[in-house]
Amino acid sequence: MQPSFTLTEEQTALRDTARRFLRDKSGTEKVREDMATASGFDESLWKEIAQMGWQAMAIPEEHGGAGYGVVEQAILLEEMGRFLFCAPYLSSVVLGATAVLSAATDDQKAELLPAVAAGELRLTVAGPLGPDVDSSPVRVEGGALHGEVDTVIDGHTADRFVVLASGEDGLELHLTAADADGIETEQVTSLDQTRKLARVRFDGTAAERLGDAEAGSAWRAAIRAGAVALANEQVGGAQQVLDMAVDYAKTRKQFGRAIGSFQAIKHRCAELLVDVESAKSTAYHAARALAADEPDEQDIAIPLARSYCSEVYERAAAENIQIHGGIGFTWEHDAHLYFKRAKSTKLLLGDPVGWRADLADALGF
Amino acid sequence: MQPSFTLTEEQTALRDTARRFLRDKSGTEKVREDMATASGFDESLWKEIAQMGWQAMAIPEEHGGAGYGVVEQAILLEEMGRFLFCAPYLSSVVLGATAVLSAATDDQKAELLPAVAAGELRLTVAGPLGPDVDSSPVRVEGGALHGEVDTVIDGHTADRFVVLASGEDGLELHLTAADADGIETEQVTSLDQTRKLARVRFDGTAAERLGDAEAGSAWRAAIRAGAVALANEQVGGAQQVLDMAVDYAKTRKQFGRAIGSFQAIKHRCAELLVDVESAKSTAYHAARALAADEPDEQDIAIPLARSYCSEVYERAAAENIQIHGGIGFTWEHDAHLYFKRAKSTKLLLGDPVGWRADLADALGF
Amino acid sequence: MADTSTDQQRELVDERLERLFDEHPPGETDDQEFWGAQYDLGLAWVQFPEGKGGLGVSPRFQKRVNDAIEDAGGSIENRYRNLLGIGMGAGTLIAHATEEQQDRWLRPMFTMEELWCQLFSEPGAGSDLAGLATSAEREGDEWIVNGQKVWTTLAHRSKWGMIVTRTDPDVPKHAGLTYFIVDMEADGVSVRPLYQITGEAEFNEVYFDDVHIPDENRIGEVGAGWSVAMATLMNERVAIGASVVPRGSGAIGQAVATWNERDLDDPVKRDELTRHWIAAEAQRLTAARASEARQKGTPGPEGSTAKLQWAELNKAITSFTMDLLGEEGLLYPDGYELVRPDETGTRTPSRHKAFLRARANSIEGGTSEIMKNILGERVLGLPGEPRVDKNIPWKEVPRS
Amino acid sequence: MADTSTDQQRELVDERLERLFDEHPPGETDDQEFWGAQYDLGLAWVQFPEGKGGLGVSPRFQKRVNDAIEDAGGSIENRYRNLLGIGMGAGTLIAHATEEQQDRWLRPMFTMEELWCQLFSEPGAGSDLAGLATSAEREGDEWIVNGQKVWTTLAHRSKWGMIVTRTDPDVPKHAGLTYFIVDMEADGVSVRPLYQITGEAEFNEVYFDDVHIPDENRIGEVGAGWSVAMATLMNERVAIGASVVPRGSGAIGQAVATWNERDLDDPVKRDELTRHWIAAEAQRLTAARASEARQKGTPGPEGSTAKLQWAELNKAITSFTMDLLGEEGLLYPDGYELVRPDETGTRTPSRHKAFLRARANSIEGGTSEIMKNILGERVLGLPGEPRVDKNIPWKEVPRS
Repeated sequence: MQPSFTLTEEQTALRDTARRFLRDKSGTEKVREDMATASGFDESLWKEIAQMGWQAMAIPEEHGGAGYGVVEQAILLEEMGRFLFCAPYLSSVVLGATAVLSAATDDQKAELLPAVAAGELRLTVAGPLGPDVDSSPVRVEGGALHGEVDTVIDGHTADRFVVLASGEDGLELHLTAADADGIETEQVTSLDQTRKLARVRFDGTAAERLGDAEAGSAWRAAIRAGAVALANEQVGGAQQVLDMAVDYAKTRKQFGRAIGSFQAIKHRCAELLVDVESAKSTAYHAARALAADEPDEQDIAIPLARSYCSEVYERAAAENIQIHGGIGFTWEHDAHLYFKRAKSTKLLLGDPVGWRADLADALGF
Repeated sequence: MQPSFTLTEEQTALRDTARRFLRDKSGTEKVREDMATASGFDESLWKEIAQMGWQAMAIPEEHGGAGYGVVEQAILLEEMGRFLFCAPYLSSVVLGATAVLSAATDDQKAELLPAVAAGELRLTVAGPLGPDVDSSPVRVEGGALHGEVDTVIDGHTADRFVVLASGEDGLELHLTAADADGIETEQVTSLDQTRKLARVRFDGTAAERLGDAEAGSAWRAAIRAGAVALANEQVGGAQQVLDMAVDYAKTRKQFGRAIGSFQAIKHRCAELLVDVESAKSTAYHAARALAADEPDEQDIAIPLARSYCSEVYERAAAENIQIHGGIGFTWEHDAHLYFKRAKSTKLLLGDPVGWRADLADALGF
Repeated sequence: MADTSTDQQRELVDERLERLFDEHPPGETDDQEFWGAQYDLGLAWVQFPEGKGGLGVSPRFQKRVNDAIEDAGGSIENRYRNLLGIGMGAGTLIAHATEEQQDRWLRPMFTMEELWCQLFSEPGAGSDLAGLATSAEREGDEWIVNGQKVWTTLAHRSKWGMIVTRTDPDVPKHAGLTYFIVDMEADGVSVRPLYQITGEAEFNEVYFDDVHIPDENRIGEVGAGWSVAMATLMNERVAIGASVVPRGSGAIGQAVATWNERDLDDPVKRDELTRHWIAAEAQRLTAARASEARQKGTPGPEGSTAKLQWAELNKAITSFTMDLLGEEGLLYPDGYELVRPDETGTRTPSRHKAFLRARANSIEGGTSEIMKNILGERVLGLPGEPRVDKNIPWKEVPRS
Repeated sequence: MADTSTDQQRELVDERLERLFDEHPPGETDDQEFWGAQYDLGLAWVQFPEGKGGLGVSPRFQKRVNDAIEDAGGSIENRYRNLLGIGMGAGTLIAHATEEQQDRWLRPMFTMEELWCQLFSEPGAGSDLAGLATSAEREGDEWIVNGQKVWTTLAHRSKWGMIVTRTDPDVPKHAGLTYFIVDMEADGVSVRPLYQITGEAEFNEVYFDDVHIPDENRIGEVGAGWSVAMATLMNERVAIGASVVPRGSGAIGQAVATWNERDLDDPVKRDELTRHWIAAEAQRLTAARASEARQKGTPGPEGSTAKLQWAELNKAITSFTMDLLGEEGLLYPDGYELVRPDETGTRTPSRHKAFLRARANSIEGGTSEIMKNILGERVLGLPGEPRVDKNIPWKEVPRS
């Protein structure tokens, strides 16, 4: 697949609109406010972005979506990453919707996807969040779910769970309402306060099977869509911390000079620039590979972007603290919010070592 | 084992003498002269160091040695590494003599070791040069050797080969003269011209068995002694390239300033200083663990030093070229001699990944 | 006393220890009384002169004293809980203060009757400490202090603060500084907690608004504050990283424990764990080697090597431990409620908090960048940068 | 012509290609004649003006031309074998030379009748190129040149050299430079091979001893040599690293081939191989992205990004390949006999030689340190270092 990166005019406008919107509506004070709430996000903002069609972006038109694609969604996610936008977007619109799209019957899709696209229904997925899954801590017996999932993104605010469960003949996907009998949801403190997590226990919960195929490939599709989403989110964050570091290096003076005039700082910023630009190339390319429905290229582009962007963002966010010095270690400065986001995003949906092993397999090493 | 590093007065004097001797007798011009010869070393210098007792250093007195130990030998090796001294010391005095000491009968020791200690006989070892060996490309059948060893250090100038061979009941060590019938020795061009290598083919070569025990542990003892020797050699070389880089950074001016005043250079030198100092600590500690005959500590200290010093020397030698800029890339400058020594020493007797795996085993990871 | 042999020194220390334990049985004696007796017997800082909490012997006997006290069931908690005073301030007082000042401050410092804090850094003076702006102006026998300090540990519980101030803005920056001991309970001193990324406030911001300090609290000459401050900082850098810890302790211990507890077996991560173990052990052996070489007790540049290496390792290893935790690393079990602990840091923090806390290691007590300057210039002898702030009055140097 | 649409430009190029192939069938035509015709048809550098070997169209059509020629069995060897001229010199001439100069030099450069070399670096002027010392003094209509240049590729086979000289030592260093084209066969020019660590002499040292250059060979104004030289260097940096190569080619291709041929399976090295593959692919995608963005053909700062990244990757990957070779990496199958090759480097070197040769990648054409300065200052807008060599006459700047 020939790489190609140029944005259409429409895509450029989408990016600019998203950036302006998030800068206005999800600035640092607002993020700190939202992250301190139990739900972790602002319902009214969620509705506003629904009006702009963000949740609908990559859902096909026949299912009530906007009929754009993954590239447009990736543009939004990059901006969300840049502003640490607090919303259950990844869990519902990326992971949940992809699982439904890949596995559900037409009736189920008709029931769920238009509501997800409209921002009226929030899904999340419950199961092992990694690229290579062959079992689940949840088992299904006689149509009821049993077991516990430690990490469910936005599990405390989702309306429905898409649950990966081990059945008699292999993996199955099931749908259950969050308020069904036999579900216990406990919010846990996440390292990254801008993305909330919950532990969910199923104890004989009645559930509806999603589609009837073996669910491994649908789950894999969801995780891979999530990986592309996170890679794009990560490069948004990485660019933001680079900008923060460079701005500070220009204005902070020590020894009578801007600290950015010292090579110790300047060269570090230059290295980060190279890293961030490279990470962007991989994230954009992965989004295009996913959008183009090129499975062979996806096998390469997705693990590539996912592992590379994780490491670049982690490094950039850490360097940003170091370049800021003491102030970067304070609660009041935003550097830590990005640092925690970077670390926890690296650990979410499989860490770089695992993704690299997948890539090595794809390349025949 | 409590770490301890202080040198006795005698050891300090030994180091100073060795350094002076090598600076006078094995300066860069002499090294370039010797490395351009087929043998790769100077017989008369070899006799001079024999008169100073260098070959005898770690061989026990009862076998004609000087009765000092591995710590003293390591002091010499560090200085040899610093000056890229061209001599078959590692092959004969470290690898060969250790194999004989560990495996041979008393009669064999009496025949071989006094001559090795006096510098009159040169041994080398032929077999797989790694820490974990369970077979050999040479097999022994009816007392005769068959097979080929690609990498024999100083194989073209040794008088006798200590050969690891696969026999019916496992590994055996055999001794054969270099000029015996059925031996073909072919010198190969080595990346590091200051350490010569040969390929040796055995084709029904008559050989004398060394001792009668399974030879794996004797071979392992030789490789480990070699690893400690190389680690100490490496820190000598690493210190030398650091010194070269720092000296150049002080005198070379660009933009009207010594280049060492730029943080890009200064901080790199500082990082190398930390690395080299740390590498020294591990190399010295490994020598002491070996000298103290503490097997458990050796299992940790040897792979630790061997893997760490390899990486530090490689990095330091590469940085030295970079800090020198163009001149460091020329044949006439010594930087490349160290760079090649560093890379090839890393690949000799097992690379860092393998030694780290050994260490991980020893630590129970 | 300074040239008694090692054996004689050891005998002296042991004899004093015996007296201490006889007269003030550890465990049965109140801590404060015990520490007072320890001070009086010269076992507080054995290398200090007699009468000032010491015996004039080699500093390495302090470990012998501390171990003996702990073995006997006594407490050496004061060393941790009044770290800024006992670990860094005391050495400064011995080197630069008058006899009267030493007699006034050392004993209650050691007994913990009076806690100490350090007031060096400012919002505008971090790496460039000598650029600090807090002013002290003379009025008769007093100095009037105005300005703001940051990164002050335990400021809210301290009685005394070591403060560096600018007493002359018209001379180049290093020349215009003066060092004082300020009463933290004086009028005009206000302390505000400074929350850090862990959610804790180990540190404070301290504001000085026309605070009066008597001239008798001045340490060293007027204008000599820089060299006094350097003595304090050298003690600090040696304290960080230069101590010889047991093999496999600290951050690498947490990483290994995580590996073992969770029965991990990925070969790539195993190699990475081994790399970290090697780096930690190499640092440990180097600290041991430096400590053997450093018989005299004068902190030298080795302090900067160890501090630099330790800081970078600690960041790398605590981060790797989070990677080993996998999804568990997504959590923050400590919780983010903003709290103000009563001690410096936590001695055995959770893996998660250790990870966050470690970010400051390469900043506090001198950034890694400054450490590399020191190593490059003072140890390797490389030339300094061209200075734009040299030989010009402090007040004319660009600042932010 | 410059504002014809893309389609029209493509049509024009294709039509000229058709004529070229019709009138000078590749494979049947002598290379020199073919290249001459290619020049005359405007297919040498398509972005150049008509009459100067170009058509005034977008530079990206050059790839179309080159591919078509190769597909048709023609040769584009001149681009490699006269790289300094065709790749770097020509652009400089177009930007800074007179019409007469362009007409004199461009065609025989393209046909390889005259090879070109570059005479910029000196033993005392590497990263600090503007500090160079080779002098040119005016005598009537001539300039007399004295000094030494280094790192000159193919100097011994070249007819023309692009040389930067100091024509005024009494002004600050950038202001006193002048750029000439020097006849390498002139009296007083002597060339000595400079052997490098591979044992090859790709480069030369060139000595100038009272060499006369006519003033008509001056490129640009007297004192304007720096900006002319910068044009040449920008072309060089773009040439290195910025081209979009096929996935898995170059150094990473050798690493992967080594892995596959030897049936390696160590999981730790497998992960390392994958890391290198990822870095190479990320660099490749970034070069593609930059090339898409760079529609205009004016080399910008992306050149520095790509060059920096490529150099560091190439060093790392060729070194890793040696590690994969294991004991085979102890050998040097190429042999160390000192030789002087007839081309720039070797296009497909052995793994061992590639490893050694790569050491220069982060030095030649601007060190990685200089590239980082450029990225930091020109792209990110960070302030420069305090300059000790600014606004003072060149002759007073400390040198070594």
